[in-house]
Amino acid sequence: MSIENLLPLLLGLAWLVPLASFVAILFFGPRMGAHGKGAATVATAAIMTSLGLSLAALVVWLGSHPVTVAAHGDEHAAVEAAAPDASSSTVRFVARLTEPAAADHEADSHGGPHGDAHHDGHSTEGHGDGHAAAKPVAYVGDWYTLYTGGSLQLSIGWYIDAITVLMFVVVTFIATCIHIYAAGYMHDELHPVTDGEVQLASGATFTREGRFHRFFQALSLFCFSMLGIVIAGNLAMVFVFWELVGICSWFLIGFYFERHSASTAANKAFIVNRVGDFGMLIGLMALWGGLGTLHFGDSVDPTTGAARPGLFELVRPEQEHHAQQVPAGLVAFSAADEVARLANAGGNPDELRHQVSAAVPGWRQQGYGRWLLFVAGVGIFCGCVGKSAQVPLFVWLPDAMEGPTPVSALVHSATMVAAGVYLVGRFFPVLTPDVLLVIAYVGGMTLFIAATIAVTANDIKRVLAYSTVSQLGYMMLALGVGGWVAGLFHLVTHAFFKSLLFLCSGSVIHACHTNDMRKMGGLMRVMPYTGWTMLVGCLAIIGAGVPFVIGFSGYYSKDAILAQALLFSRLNPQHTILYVAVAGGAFITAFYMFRLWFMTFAGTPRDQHVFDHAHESPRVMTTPLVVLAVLAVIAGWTLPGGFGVSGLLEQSRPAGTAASLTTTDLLGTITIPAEHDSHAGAIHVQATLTAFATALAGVLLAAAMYLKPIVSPSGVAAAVRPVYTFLVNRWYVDELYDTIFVQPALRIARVVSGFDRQVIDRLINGLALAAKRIASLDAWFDRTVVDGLVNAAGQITWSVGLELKQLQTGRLRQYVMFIVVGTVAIFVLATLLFRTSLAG
Amino acid sequence: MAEFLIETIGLPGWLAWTTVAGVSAFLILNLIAGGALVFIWAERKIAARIQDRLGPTRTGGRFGWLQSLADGIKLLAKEDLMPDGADGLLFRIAPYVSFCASFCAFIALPFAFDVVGLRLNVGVFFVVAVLGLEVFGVILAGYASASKWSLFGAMREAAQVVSYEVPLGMCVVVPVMLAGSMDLVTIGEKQAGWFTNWFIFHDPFTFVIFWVYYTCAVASVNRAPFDLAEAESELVAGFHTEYSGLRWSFFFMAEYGSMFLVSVLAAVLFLGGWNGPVPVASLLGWSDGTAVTAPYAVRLVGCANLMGKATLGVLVMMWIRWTLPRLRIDQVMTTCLKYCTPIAALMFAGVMLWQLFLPGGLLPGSRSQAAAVREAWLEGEADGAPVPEASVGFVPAAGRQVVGVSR
Amino acid sequence: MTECLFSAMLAQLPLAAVDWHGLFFLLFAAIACGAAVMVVLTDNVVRMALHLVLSLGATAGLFFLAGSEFVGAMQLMIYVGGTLVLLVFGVMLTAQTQLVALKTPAGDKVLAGILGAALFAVLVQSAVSIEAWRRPGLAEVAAPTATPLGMALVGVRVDAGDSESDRRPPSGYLLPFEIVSVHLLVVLVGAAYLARAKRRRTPRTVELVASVESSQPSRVDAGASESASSVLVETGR
Amino acid sequence: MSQLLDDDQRIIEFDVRTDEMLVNMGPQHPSTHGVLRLVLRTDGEIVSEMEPHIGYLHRCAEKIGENLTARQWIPYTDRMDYLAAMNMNLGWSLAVEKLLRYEVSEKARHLRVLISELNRIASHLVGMGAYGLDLGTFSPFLYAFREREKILDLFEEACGARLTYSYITVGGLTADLPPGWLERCEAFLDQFEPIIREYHTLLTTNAIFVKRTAGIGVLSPEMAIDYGCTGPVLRGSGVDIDLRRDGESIYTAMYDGYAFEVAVMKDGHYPRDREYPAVPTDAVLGDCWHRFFVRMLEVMQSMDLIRQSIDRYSQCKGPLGEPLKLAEKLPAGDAYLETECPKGQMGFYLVSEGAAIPWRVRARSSSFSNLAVAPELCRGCLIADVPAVVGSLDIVMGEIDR
Amino acid sequence: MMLIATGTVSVAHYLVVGAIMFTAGIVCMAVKRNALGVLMGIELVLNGANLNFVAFGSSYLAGEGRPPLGLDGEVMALFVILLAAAEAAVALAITLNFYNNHATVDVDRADDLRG
Repeated sequence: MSIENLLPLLLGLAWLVPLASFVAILFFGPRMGAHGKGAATVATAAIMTSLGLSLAALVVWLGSHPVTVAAHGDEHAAVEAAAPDASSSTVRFVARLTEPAAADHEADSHGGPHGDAHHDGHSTEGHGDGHAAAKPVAYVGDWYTLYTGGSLQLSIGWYIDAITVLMFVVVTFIATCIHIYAAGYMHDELHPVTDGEVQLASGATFTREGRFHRFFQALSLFCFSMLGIVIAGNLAMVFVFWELVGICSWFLIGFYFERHSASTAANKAFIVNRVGDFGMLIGLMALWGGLGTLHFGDSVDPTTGAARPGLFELVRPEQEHHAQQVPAGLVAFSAADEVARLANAGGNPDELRHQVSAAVPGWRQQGYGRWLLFVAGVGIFCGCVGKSAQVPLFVWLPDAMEGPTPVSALVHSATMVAAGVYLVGRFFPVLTPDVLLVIAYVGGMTLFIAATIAVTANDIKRVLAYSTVSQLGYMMLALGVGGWVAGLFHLVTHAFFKSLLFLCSGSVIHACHTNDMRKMGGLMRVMPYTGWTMLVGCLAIIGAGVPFVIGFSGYYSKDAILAQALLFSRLNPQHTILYVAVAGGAFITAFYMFRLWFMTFAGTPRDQHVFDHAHESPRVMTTPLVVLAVLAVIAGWTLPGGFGVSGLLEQSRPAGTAASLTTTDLLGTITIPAEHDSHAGAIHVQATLTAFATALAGVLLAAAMYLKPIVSPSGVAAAVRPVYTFLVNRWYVDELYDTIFVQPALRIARVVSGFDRQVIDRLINGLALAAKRIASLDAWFDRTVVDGLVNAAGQITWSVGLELKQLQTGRLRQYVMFIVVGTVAIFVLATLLFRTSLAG
Repeated sequence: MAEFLIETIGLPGWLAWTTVAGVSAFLILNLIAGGALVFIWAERKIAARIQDRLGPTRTGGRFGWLQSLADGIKLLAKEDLMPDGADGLLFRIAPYVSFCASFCAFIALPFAFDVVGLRLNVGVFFVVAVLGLEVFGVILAGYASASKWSLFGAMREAAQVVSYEVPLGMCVVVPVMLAGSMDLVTIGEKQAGWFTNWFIFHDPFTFVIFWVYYTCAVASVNRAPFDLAEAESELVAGFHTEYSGLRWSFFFMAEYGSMFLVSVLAAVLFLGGWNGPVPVASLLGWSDGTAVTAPYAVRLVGCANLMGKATLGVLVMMWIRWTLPRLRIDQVMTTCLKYCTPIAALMFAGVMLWQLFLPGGLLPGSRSQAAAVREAWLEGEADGAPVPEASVGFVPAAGRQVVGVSR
Repeated sequence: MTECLFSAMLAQLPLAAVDWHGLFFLLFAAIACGAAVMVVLTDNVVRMALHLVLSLGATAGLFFLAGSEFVGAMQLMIYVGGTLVLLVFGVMLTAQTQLVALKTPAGDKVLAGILGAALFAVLVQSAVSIEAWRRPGLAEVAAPTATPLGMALVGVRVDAGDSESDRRPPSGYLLPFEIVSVHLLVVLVGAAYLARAKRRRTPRTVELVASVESSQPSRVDAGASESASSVLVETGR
Repeated sequence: MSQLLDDDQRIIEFDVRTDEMLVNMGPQHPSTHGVLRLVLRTDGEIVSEMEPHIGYLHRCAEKIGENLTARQWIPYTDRMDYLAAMNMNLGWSLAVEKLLRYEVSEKARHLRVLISELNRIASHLVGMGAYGLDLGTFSPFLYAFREREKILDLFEEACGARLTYSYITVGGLTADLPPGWLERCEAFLDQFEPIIREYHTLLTTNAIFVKRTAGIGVLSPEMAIDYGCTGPVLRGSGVDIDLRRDGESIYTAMYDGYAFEVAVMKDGHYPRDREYPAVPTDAVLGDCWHRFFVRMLEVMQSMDLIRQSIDRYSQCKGPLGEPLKLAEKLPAGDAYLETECPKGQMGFYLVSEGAAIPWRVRARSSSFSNLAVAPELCRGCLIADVPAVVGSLDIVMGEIDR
Repeated sequence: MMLIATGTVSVAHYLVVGAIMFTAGIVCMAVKRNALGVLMGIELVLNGANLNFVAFGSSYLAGEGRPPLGLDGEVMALFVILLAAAEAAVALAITLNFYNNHATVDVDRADDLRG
């Protein structure tokens, strides 16, 4: 089987297996072993199967598209890796559907001859920039078309490139670890649970049935949804699974839904996400209205069988060497007035079409459609803001810690928040420099705000939550400044070390039965595995490493971001603030992460009671920790052969983004630097050194405050009391929202309800009274006149019925004869009436 | 053959065709009658050997090889009794209905790749359908005999045969699905080559389903351990209790004819038909048209192959009959409805999935695929005169990715 | 030489002009119609069933002649092999002597005959009134329809033209097919349920059952005593 | 209304109603073991009532016995259970000897054990083979008859007859064994023993056989005792009675010094059940399978007894002893003795007024009582179960009708 | 006989045969008192109709051009056969139920619900 068939099969199965597990647990969950214990086995087996299939897909991918040259380190090599036409091993394969001759039945295979057949068909023609013309390898196709109406085609399809495969592996791997971990963590749910945090009105303790299987059911659905986003071949499918992820998060965050805090947090996450999704819907509509397709890649028209270009092709057409331009559809859409003018001028539709297409380049020059593309990009990004918890919609994420810790780990590392970043990465070709700038600023703000809040938080999970928000800001910023590989690279490495950190914190909470770091300390002695692995996680997240030699995974990804941001700020001096945010964020990150670690594991126990009860977690929980720790170390490495995550990512770099681009647009002149330029020696060295210095400074500060109390934390807090209060209260964002949105809404509601009660209700009561009066009048009329009539009618009907029932003899054979008589009569009548022929 | 008569001897068309029809009918009729004689003799000898006896030894010199013929003559000479109170017309007509059904089914059976009475496009279906008519004669006989034992036998037969047609049909559909045609000749041709091409060895599911088919076939021709309709220890002789002489022998011939029929069907559908385990003919370079005499030799060998396989099937039925006790009627129905039918259904699904997943991969969306099939079909039709065996596999055949048209 | 002469003589025979298709059509049509009429004329239910089999079997032959092999085989398998066996089964289950041949009043027969004749006249008139229908067929041997039929059932129409409107319904007969399948299933379940009747035991048999129930409680039909007079007749039928 | 219907306890559900039929199974029917007529009232395939009609083989044997001397009546006992004529002879002879208070020689005693147990094997072989026939398998029948023929050969050598032996007689046996007979008998036993395993393969453990017999015609011990069932039918229901061990002393004295274990299931186990096939899970104690299996066990048991008796008989020196005179005068009085025959307990009763000819002769037939329970067993079963049940009772019409 | 001589069967021939069967079926339904006889009449009616479908769908019988119904005719015939099987099963069940309750299959006695 060739790769273009094999990959969809493998990944499709990997995607569907969790669904099967979900369905199985849904229907048979309570019957799976005692108290549904088998559900964990089923779900874990499913996700492990997915992992296996994803790994197989990775192997298949690498078999056809080996990562031969390092993306890091050697910039020339990186350039070559990014330019497929220079490296013959990279096959440039675009689904053959683009060929007009796709009507014949061969086209159904969604394959046909291997991509080698028309290898280099465009790039060897010698146009200016070979890099910009490079188009990444992607396999696209549809499994099933749900609906076709007009130009809209909603289908279940796939868009598989290197990052898809990579994300599959990452998601399924982390999900596997978390499944295994959760099987141990959730064992309380196997028995009836007494939830002390729920206050019953009677004052009694609340006891409920265990929901073990339900947890794994939701987890399976979550994995299915996330994988659905990753494999999705069009925006509509993305949106569907986007919402599925949302609902799953609602299930999981609200897992302890009896707790007021949990249900509120779940609702909050859900509602905040809806705000973002509204923006996404706008973006979706803009794209569909203008372009008539939501497919990423090229697809086949369901009715004519002709090829139709996908979004990427429309925005970065191949004949324009993948340079970004506003698609004709959007131009014509926004130039509706002009089109109307042409239409009024007369001419048949064909001519009109011709005229319009001739006029489009001119309109494009006039700037038509630019705003629309901007709106579409920002709209899509709005969805990502919600899902990836960016400013201003980041408030849900810390509250989402109400869910069980494995959920936090999953939500924060591999699935939900990753979805936003992934979508921005996926959608990158369509985003204009303006949008990218917006993204970069939003990311920068997020990174800084979240990091500062994390400094003052005392809840171990909250610290991690804000750190997640902050790291997501990093990724967004990286993408915004053109660091496509850097951002997604950080997404992958972050997935590993953040899930590790969360699982570690879960282990700590499991041991201490509290989230409060102020009660911990010195746990290293009793929880060596957790402690060491968490240390690894902390080192990874701050990007520790020996500069220019080797480092934890975060070292590589963070360096890349830093370098890109630095380059960006060099080229766009007016946006230097972004680089400052990144560098400052790195410092704060190092500080609060080590604050966390020191408070938890180092020093002496602060609460002897907690310490005495602490114990190392069971093997089923520590094993994933160790595995993840190893990956947190090595995920960023590039092997001597050139193999590495970043190299793999480089393969699917969007077409036309390999070169720097300077545009003057809505938000002024922006230069989006080419990513490989950031590997240039000067930039690279400066970035690395900055990263190292900031991280070291942060760690030292943390050590000074919490390991060896040279500087008293409380002293510092007292010194900058207003700032400290501001941070402790999380920049008053929740309060701000409360004031701006919630309270006004409540006030309006109160007014409206008052109006309802005072005016409308009275009006209705009065009406009812009047109606009652009229009714009594009417009743009299009814009883005498109407009833009399009805009774008379009934009497007549009754007596007629008595006569007519003689006809119903109950004799089957008579009825048959009646039918025959009727049939013949109809024939005869028809003949008589219409006089045509006896046949009618 | 008709062409030969027309062109070489110069007979007018209608006479040539009539001659061919006559010859075919004669051959098939004699095949059944002769086969019945041979099989009855074989059954006696086999039963005897199984039971430490010798069986017939004298008639015809040695081995009693003329015993069945002698019995036949005896039956011819016997008085045809009809019970008082029997429904005369139905009583007389019943054996012929049974026999005709069995006989008619032979029309569509291929004995080698072109030795077939009537090559029907829906051959498999026709054979199974006509075979199902045999039960009608049995029911009539049971009813018309005015005997309670006969009635019991007939009722049992009706219930049993109607039930077993379900799993039997399901089993039969599997080779149809694999070959992409209901034409028995096409099905046979698809299994040409080494014995690994036989459908029984196609995949594990077909291997299982062959045995389900065989079980159901044994049941649908009323052989032990499913011979409820004539269970001699319970119903005296079941539906033919009141029959004697020639009429009884017609039932007998119908029974042996059906036995042979289902065995031939098993051979064609699962065991490679006329193709030997080793493709000797093609190894020797005897494929059609290379040598003048080769086709005839190939046909002869094919016939011998098929007969051998079918005979083996019949012999196994005899072996079973003389070894096992009889099931009870409810157990027979249980076997059919609770075991054979679900297993057949599962295996059917299994074969289908095997076909779907192993050679091709997940099938892409169906809409354009349907269009492609249509195009291909129309294209093929435009090529020339319609070909009888043209067929479309609804499931991709091995090695093909998409639904294709096979010819 | 003699052969040629012989064949020349044969060619002179009127038989040479025989159209076999027409002959077989006549044969099958005669059997079908004759047997159908016999169904009406016979009083005995079992014989009616026999005639019906003949009629339906001949109809299958007509289907074959019309080039619809698949439908013909289907007719044989389902109609003759399945439905009619079921019918005969029903006949046997209800085969009491007095029920086998119920007499119909002569008046009914006459009335039905008249009505039937009227209906027949109407039908035949409409059958022959359209000129196009009377035009003899081209009698070209058409391609077998089994495969197109199968394709039609899964949504591929090879017989229709290319235009979009000719391809309606776009999904072929898949949906009707599924509906029919579900319908069949429901019908069979319903029929099985319907045939399992509930009966009231009479007090007398309660005692009888009580004495029996100790050994075989479920199999005994004690309700039979109601019609004991009719069923305990020694003749059985 | 529906509520009413639901509450009415008198409403039952049943399948499609068909007409009830009265069906005669026999007297000319392949599987009624002779001239037995079973009148079945059937509802479809279900037998709602079954009634055996007997008397087609009545020969006034008892009345004839009142006109013959005791020894003269011996040939008539042959024709009662003609499949186990030796045991019939023995029963009558012992009854007369009980009246006469006569004791046979030691050698005759062992020879009687040898001969009667050999005939028990022959009888059970027929029962087993015919049972297979009842269930529709033909071959075991011939396998059984093949072995039975060898036993008949031995009998023929000893007494000249193959079916109606009149060998055991009042006061001993008509003749001593011919030379070399014992060796041939032992040779037979040696070659017969492995063949029993074949029977187990063909029938006892055959899945279809088990399906047809296990759980069918379950006869509870209470019912068996109530109906007076005896022999393997009784032991198949788990009642531990065997007259060879529990009978009257004149009969048990014959088996003095013989070691044997009654073939009956005790505590869920048959004696020495490791040597035999396991009891299938579907089988219920008292069903057809158990009755059949008890017979198979008794074949083994008889072989053991024969081996023991051959030892003892060959150790006995001296003459066999002459039987009593043909017209020996009987003392006044009466005697009744039951012996354990293959089919069950066969009892003979005679009253004498002092003449050589008994005044009254009566026989108590085991098959008669065993058949009497058949209607109970067949009620509600299927038609196909009727031969299975009746066959498992292993009746002989000659004994019932006498 | 004319057919034999001229040798071409037309749609109308089939229609006439169908009409005969149809009429026979109707008359059968009208005159049979046995419920199973009525059932047989229904089968005849369905078959007569089926013949029409097949005749209109047959390309063999059609003159120039496509047959009026084309494949649809055969598909319809198939569905009719299938539904006839279902109908027979239900009708038989009803008949047996009727027989259980009334000990007869005489449709003239099935008039419990008469007016």
